[in-house]
Amino acid sequence: MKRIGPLIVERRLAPPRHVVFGVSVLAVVVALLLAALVFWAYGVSPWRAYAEIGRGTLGTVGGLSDIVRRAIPLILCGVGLTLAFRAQFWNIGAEGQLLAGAVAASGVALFLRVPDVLRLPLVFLAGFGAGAVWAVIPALLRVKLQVNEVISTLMMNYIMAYIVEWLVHGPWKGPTMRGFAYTDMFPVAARLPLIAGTRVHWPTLAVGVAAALVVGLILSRTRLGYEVRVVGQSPDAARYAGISFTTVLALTMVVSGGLAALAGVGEVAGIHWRLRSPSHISMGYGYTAIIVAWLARGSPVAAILTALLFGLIFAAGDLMKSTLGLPFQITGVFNGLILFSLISSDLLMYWRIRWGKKGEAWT
Amino acid sequence: KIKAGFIYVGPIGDYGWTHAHDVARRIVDEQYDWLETVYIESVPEGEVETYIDQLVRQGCNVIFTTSFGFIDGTFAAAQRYPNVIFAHASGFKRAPNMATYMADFYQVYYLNGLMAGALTKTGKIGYVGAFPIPELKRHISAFTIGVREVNPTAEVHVRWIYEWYNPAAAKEATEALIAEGCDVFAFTEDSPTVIQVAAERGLASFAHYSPMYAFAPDYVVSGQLVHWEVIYDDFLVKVHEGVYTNKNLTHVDYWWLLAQKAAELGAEIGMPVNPQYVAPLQGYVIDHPTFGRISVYDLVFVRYNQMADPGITFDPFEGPVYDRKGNLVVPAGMWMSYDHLITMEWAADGVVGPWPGEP
Amino acid sequence: MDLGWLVSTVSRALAFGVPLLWGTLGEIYAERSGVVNLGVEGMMILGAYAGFAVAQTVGVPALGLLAAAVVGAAAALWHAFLTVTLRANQYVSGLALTLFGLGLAGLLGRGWEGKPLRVPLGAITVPGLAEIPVLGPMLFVDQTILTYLGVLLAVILWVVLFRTRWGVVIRSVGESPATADSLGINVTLVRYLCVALGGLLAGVGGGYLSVAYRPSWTEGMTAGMGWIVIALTIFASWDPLRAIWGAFFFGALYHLSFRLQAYVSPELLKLMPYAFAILVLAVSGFGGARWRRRAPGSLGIPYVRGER
Amino acid sequence: MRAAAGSGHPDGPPESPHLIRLEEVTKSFPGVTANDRVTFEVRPGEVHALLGENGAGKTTLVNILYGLYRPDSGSIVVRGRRVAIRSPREAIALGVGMVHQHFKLVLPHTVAENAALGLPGTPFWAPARDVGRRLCALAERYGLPVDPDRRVWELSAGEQQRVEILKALLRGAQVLILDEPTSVLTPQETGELFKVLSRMREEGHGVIFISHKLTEVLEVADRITVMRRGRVVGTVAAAEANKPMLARMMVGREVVFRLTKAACTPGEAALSVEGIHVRNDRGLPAVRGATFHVCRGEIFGIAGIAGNGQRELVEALTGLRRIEQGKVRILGNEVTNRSPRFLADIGVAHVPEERIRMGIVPGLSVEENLILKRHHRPPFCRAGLLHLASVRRFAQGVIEEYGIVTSSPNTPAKLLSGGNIQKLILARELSGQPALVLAAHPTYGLDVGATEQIRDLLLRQRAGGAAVLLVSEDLEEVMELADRIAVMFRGEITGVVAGGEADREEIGLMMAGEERVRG
Ligand SMILES: Nc1ncnc2c1ncn2[C@@H]1O[C@H](COP(=O)(O)OP(=O)(O)OP(=O)(O)O)[C@@H](O)[C@H]1O
Ligand SMILES: Nc1ncnc2c1ncn2[C@@H]1O[C@H](COP(=O)(O)OP(=O)(O)OP(=O)(O)O)[C@@H](O)[C@H]1O
Ligand SMILES: [Mg+2]
Ligand SMILES: [Mg+2]
Repeated sequence: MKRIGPLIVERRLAPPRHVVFGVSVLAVVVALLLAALVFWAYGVSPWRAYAEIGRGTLGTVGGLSDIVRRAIPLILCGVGLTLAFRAQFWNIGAEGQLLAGAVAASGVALFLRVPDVLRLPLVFLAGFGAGAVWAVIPALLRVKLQVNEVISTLMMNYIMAYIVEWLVHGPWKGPTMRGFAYTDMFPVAARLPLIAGTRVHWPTLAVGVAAALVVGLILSRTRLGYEVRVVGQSPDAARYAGISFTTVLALTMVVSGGLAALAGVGEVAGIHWRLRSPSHISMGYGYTAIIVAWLARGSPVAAILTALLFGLIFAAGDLMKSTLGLPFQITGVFNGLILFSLISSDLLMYWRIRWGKKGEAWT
Repeated sequence: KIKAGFIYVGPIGDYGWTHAHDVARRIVDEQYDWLETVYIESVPEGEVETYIDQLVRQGCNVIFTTSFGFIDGTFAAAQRYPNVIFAHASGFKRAPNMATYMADFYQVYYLNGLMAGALTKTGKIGYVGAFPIPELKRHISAFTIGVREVNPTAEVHVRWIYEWYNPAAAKEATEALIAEGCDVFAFTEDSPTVIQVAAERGLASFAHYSPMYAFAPDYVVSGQLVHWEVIYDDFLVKVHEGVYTNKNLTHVDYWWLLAQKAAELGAEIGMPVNPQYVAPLQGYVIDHPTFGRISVYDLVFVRYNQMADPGITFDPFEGPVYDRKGNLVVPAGMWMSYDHLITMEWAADGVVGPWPGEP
Repeated sequence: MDLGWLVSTVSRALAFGVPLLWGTLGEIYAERSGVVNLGVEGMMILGAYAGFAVAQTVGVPALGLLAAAVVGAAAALWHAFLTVTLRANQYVSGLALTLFGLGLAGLLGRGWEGKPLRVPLGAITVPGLAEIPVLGPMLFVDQTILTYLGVLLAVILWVVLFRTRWGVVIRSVGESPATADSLGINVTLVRYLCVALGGLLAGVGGGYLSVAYRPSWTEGMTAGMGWIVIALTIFASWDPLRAIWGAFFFGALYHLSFRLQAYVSPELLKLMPYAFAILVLAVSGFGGARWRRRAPGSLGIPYVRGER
Repeated sequence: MRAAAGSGHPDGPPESPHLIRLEEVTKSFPGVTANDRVTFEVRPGEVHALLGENGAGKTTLVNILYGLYRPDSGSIVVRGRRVAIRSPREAIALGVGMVHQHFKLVLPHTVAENAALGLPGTPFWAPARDVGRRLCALAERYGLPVDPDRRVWELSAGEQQRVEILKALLRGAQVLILDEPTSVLTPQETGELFKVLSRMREEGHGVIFISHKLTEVLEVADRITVMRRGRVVGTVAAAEANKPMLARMMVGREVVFRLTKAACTPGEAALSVEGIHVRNDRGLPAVRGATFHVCRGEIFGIAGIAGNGQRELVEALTGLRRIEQGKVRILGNEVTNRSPRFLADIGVAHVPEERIRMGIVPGLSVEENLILKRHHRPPFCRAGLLHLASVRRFAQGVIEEYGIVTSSPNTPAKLLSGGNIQKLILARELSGQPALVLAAHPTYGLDVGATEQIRDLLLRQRAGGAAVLLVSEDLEEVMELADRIAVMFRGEITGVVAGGEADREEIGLMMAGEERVRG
């Protein structure tokens, strides 16, 4: 507790939801002010910059749909990560799990001979399964061999990226692609329907939103969610209570990895209609989702909001380099500023400022 | 009045592919006052449609997309915007309002190969390639055919870095080739790394794509330079004059080479061969089946003229050509068809190293 | 297989391992004090940019490296401010630093693109030692001074960490900041210094790339090395001496991925270092060496005095 | 009052009778005022005990003295000079040393490294070697043997505490604060500690001694200050105090020291252990062929110095540790190496030794903690879904029944005081009518009121027909509660004696491995 003039600043134990939201919005505003300086330094009026960005993102159907389209993989990965982070499992591997999903989806879409009606469901199923398998490996390595999951998941991102690279350069290279490293296009039956006039593949979006709600329920209302929280908070208490580490972490990662993989399914079946180089399938969605999940503070439903925020940030970045003609690196600086601002605001939420009453303590 | 938008895959400062397109854009922009140009750099391949949308919104009526990976997005956008004219570099999908264009260097690589064959002491020439795709395979085979023409036992050792742009990988690939005994270098990759690394060891090399003479004035022998501006100039003037419309581009496919001046020999504009290497090349004299005793220096220019002449009288892939497995791929006296050239997968005799997708 | 193979592989491993070694040594110190910094990539690229810009302007490569060190340390101090003072999440702050660093360096470096460095930091030949057959060409030619300084530094940092008063303080702060605090150690200061040292060394590692390894500036020239550094830190189990072997081993693997391209699929070779890192950690999980190989006790956890 | 106890001592500066004095110190945490205008002083050559219930504010007070917390108001006077103690460094410089309630040691480091940390005047190079030497010399002087090269995590709690005291002495502490130092010690170790304290008193040091054990306080202290809910209730000279009086001051009501214990009517054997062998964390044999049985309606006490295999024994019996050899039967089931969940499900309750680390999930709410171990069974969980209403209903009932002090069932468990955390664990473990209760150090660190309540709870279990296995280092507690007492030494049961006829001295000798009895 500290007294500054008539004001008293004191710590609080858990910030209420509206404070978290309010402080986060404040942080974004501060970041926008800082970014305004950068725009100004590059000879673009900040007013014009924000007006253009506002118009181009929120002001048009095309802009809005772009935000949503970018948010879809972020929602799916982010929701999965909130679950893993609740179990204190630092899954940095959403990117690799996403790619695993893309690979399995492409395999089913291109090579499996099944009736057309079954193709899309199988694409989703295979994608989920592949991501789950890819994500369970680090969970088992951690439980059985004490391998740090930050490293194993990070390394497995690279491994999966090279597997994709190998597939598109080697066995899966499309005969119709004149030797370039792309698979052939998916058959029409394996492509996701889009909201007309946009590139929003709505089935994936629906799955993402549903996943957020379901994972939210799992965490608060189910035995698995309870066990996840126990494991995350106190591994020793979990052991004491007879909760199986192996089972809980494995299930957590099946869901976390599977959801990330569905993001990959959405990208290949909804946007590209083929498997291509990893850096083109995902624009770092798996990494961005770490920040999405962290900002959501462990709440899968809040992850929908933070994912949309990052969809907006991505879209704003596009406009900076196209409409405003700024060098594209500005987007990195801009994103960095917003992030820095958001994370520095974290501490602020734990302090409360109020008027002091007479005779209250001084320091 | 034409507003042309350019969509680049890399940063304009990459000193390779995108840089060259941007130089060309600026040249044509300055040339004509009816022309206004805008560009967007570093566009991820899967995101091209979003950026096309934005360019169209800004009022662009001609849009160039300059990477093969933009193929699907550009084609889709061409359907959605039938009134906008599109041109896609290095692709093969065309539409009434979508043309394709490409400036290619395989002829220049062949000329580089002639010089490389003359300069190698160890008989091993190193080649760092970005990706094993037909474009690079064509370059390497043409280069190797040139090498073998003047030095029938020399080998071209190939390493792939699987990236258009990764200086560290390019450096280690070059070092690996040096360790294997290569002493002359060529490459297809978007940085001057190979030249720098070779120069550190005092080894000769050939530049690729951009003027790179400055990186190693004592060691860059020659190279290839691109002039996208001749294609952009031709295309935009024809659009301006109404020759090209959004209805008649289905068969418009530029495949421009030395003869159209889309490619140039040299590491610096206007300098086909580094003067420091003129003497050694003139000193390397061979018995040529067609030209008899001739110095490599002279041979280079004889061949250059044959290919740069509007009525082209020579092609590097003039039959008989055998691949490295001994199959006859071009019968005697024949030239390769355009389709064969752009889908080429085999490796010419003399190529050593991994060759994914080799038939 | 002849000796030439071995010579060139070791020689390249040393040259390519240098930025990894410097970066890893820095990250080891940061993590030993309890702070994870995933911003290594960002600090390295800023170092690479600053190194080139200054070396090009002044014409003295050593000054370029100095600038790289300063800029790397400055970036790290920012991370320290966020994570130690403001107690922000260390993983997220590090990711943000990487994002920001890549963007800022790219932005500032636009004008330097495509120009060779006027005076690069040259390779040296160690007099005398270079004459030794096999070992001479393997270890003592074609390396810059930073190779040897890096190894020397690793030894010094090991001694400091395990044989001096400072080392006791740093390790204690990383293991149990509450204990260190209760004995009058300024936990905040120690963490700031260690994180700053981490950034300083990562900056030099980046500077090496643009001033010595490939003397020119190109955007994104660190190409993921920062992430390998993170892996190496764990790989070396937070031990500066083991970082030497780790960095050069990764260097060798990277070089070999080009040497062996003719025999093994290149994608397979390129994923080797990553698979290897996991494998080594997994194998060490079998042994009973858990106490020795485990992470500093308070790694990733901000310290608040009196927190329950 | 023995007001003159210290002032006559030659070392004490004549102008100020106290070494250190806190005046009107107030400190608040969110929701509580931990110290409310507290005035407290220590004179040279005195042991000043600080008594109070759990959460009374004792630790907070000494933390302020040690610079870990800053008081909201009030002042500190050291040897007549007003000072601000902003950090432990400043406290150390003023001659304050502290042994914390929860030890502040770097577990993976050696004893010498721990002692060297932050110690002024250590050499830059190889500080551990030099400090190790000084440590040995000091250890000799005070009779506190330690091995400077051992790693701290390998040491027993008593040994760790020795290291803590030596650390403080090495820093030249004039005032030594000991926050509940004896709760982890065996009677012998406590005796040794008291010798050290007398030694310090003779040398003119001041000691602040916090404890819940009234007998010890009366034995060692010169003056006693009692706190309740953040305020000082009073300061008395030890010579004029007695147990009931102190207890009344602490709790604010009369405390009964005689528990009503019905006669033992043992039923069939609920737990029988046959020659089990268990290894410790380091892979060394920790339990070697223990054999015993516990009957329903009986409290079976296990006494022994910490580190003689009690912890491993309990862990083995609850499925947390592998049994290498031997057999365990519970309620007629062969349960050797069955999972913790299986054992919990058949009615084995476990009050773990490490209550914060293992007994609760600190970040989860009180109600969520109350269903731990039963969260997977009806009525709390049906078909994988938690039934929140029954959880709430259950929690409210139990909180009331066991008198757990918490602002709401939603409060995170970590915010409870130590005594309430222990009550929470007991409530959870005992509310399911277990057939077998394994209780390890159930009253460790608890104040008299809470201790009384928890002992009573255990006796009620016994009366209800449960078998109770009580592991405790507090010999008094074991003697008071247990019907039969087994002594463990080096992993073996060295003897079993009946509770009524047990002789303190004899058990003490058995704990030290001097004597064996077969009962
Ligand atoms: N926080 C932790 N991090 C890593 N490993 C842990 C952690 N806590 C416990 N472990 C270890 O993980 C292993 C498995 O844990 P647990 O006993 O929960 O698994 P289990 O479900 O019994 O496994 P299984 O049924 O496959 O035998 C044990 O060796 C345990 O010591
Ligand atoms: N860091 C903290 N944050 C919030 N509350 C605290 C903190 N430290 C202590 N408290 C609260 O202050 C009060 C006094 O706690 P303190 O630890 O001083 O009690 P104590 O007398 O030492 O009790 P015990 O005998 O259990 O050790 C308690 O209500 C406790 O919950
Ligand atoms: Mg307490
Ligand atoms: Mg206390």
